[in-house]
Amino acid sequence: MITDTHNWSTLFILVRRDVLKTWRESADLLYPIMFFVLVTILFPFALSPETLVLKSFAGGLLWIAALLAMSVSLENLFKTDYSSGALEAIVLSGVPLLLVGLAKAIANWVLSGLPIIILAIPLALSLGIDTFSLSILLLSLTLGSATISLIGTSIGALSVGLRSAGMLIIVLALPFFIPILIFGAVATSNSQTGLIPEAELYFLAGLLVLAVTLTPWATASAIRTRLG
Amino acid sequence: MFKLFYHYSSLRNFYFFSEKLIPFLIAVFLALIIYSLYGALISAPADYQQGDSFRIIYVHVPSAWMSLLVYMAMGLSAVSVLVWRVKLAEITLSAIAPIGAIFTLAALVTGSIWGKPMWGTWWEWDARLTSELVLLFLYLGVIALLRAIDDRRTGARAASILCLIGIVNIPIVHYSVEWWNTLHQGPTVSKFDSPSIHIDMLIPLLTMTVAFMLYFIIISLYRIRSAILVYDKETQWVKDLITSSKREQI
Amino acid sequence: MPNSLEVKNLSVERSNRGIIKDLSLSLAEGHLVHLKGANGSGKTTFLRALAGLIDPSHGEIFWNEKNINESTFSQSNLNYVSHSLGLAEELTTLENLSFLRTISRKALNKTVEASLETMNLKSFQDYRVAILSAGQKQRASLAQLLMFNCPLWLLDEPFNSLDAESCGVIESLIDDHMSNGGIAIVASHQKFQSSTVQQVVELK
Amino acid sequence: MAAFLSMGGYAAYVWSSYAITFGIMILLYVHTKRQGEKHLRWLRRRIASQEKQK
Repeated sequence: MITDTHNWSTLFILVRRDVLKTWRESADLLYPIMFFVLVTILFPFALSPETLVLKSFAGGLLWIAALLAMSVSLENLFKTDYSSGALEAIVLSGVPLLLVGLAKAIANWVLSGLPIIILAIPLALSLGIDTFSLSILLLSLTLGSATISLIGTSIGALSVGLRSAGMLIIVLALPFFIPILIFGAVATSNSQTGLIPEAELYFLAGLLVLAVTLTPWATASAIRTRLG
Repeated sequence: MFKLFYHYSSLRNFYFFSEKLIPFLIAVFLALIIYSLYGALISAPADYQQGDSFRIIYVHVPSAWMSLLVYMAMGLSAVSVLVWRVKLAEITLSAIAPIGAIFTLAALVTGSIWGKPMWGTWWEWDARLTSELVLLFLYLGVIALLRAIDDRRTGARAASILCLIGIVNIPIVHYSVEWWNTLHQGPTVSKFDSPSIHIDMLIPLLTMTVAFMLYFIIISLYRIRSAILVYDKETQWVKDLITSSKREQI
Repeated sequence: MPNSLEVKNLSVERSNRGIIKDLSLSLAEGHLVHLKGANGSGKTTFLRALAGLIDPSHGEIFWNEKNINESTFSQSNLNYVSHSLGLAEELTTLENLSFLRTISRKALNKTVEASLETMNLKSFQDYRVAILSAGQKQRASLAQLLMFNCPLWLLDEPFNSLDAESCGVIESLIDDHMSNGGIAIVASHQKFQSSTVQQVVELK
Repeated sequence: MAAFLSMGGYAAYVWSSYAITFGIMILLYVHTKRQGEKHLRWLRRRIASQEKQK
């Protein structure tokens, strides 16, 4: 069903629209980025400025900051579309909702996952991570952030339009992000000791494949449920 | 036509069917709970290592098993809500979620109390306890979502989706916590599987678990029955039932 | 096979309150329904149930003898213009409508430019929806009626915030739709002229 | 009897675990029953008021 060309072009159009929409309202773009940098900066104040200390925690710190920053961006994935009725118009246009779910996740990843990965480079270096484990961190962040976007979009669709949806999404989603955090942080800290953490990266890739196959269905039925 | 018939009759039938079932369940439950308590506290021999503190296993392990069992039951009703649109399943899901949360809480508290004599700390990042903690948050998530949505039917359907995502997530959390635990603390046998459990110790554990299951069924029947009355408040059979009997409780 | 819409003792509950109770209706080609009722009497809920957005708690809706709540049913037969207009505020009118037109699975009719022309919104084409007036937004959303070729029209308060001239445009649109065998259900407080006889349905 | 109560020196841990587990279960039972009665009263009042309107 997803394979025929009309669907691929629809997917591309849906993603382009979401990115364009958020790009116009650029304030939303800044929140995940600023949040990511700010949380990472907090750690040296809290722990200690010496790079030796920070180095040992660097992987975990960056992963926690990235995870929280992406959770923050989940709320307004559907919020404006839901209130303006655009989501309803998309549903009524007969486009398969699986595509809408997937497109929203991709758009969220592009708008919050990608900038966080790019920003992780200077931040990681400032925390004293060497180049080899930086590459592992970036690889694990790429895989992990995509999974976070996919699962986060489903949870975001479930709680769209509810009171304090922002907080609800974070409370609902964090338990699902724990495995991603575990494998991401462990991969980075292992790589700092010289090990090549294939196992953790394989797991992250496995989680991503699982998320890609299952979450669009969950997002689709969440949209149909919340509109009903 | 079948769907219509199936919907109308199932709630009414279930209500009167469960009415006959409850007294029987209560009787068996009371008998079992007394027998299990006797077994757990008196007849089971003390553990040669942990002494009498191991008797906490008789509340901790059944609660932990029940917390998983209830989540599986919620998963089952979630599937029947989303796939077969069964009204009874919508009511069941919202009714049993708090029961599961209660069992998870009991398992966590007893687990940490049991940890104190063994490891000297109230909380030990043991793989099983940590997975139980995450399970508690899955329950609280489902309950929070149910509370956040006013419309009961949309709420049940949204909670079903969240529950199914949770079902897929439980083995992943369990395995990743196990992986993370062995990584940081080395592969030790989990503190809770005492290697060879003596037959006299095992019997009360099983009967206690069955007693907990009966407890779960009885409480969920009560909750489902009252939800059915509220759900079908417009229908004639509910009106007759309410006005006819002077019954004080369900 | 002429299109037909059949509603069999539909009742819908929203946030645990019975909104629509045991409503039955059957419409064939050329039927125009004027849905009346006080606020909160369930006009919008009824239209959303017909559009397949809401699951009825009792009763069923059939379009050409097929139950619309079966999952295989796609809503490509209907044009539903709700009072939440479905236009993203950040995008321009043209971007919104051409987006909806390209992804839609419905039979296409006029182009976006032509539809906007009829709604005399041509000059506001590249304005962001956020800065349009309520009447202009309403007309932009109603342009969807021209862009797609759907037998069933479900219009929720199409006339509010429209000036007299625009009301005339919409009324003539409805007349054309009815003349070539469409079905329409219009929920509105105001009376509106139409060539075909209006079947009035009052919701309590 | 005293030996039984002392639970081989772990009295505090064993009895508190049992008390908490069964305590929570009893609390849930009481809450559920009270909730049932509340619903029943609400339904009775509702039907009574509907009767009056007719």
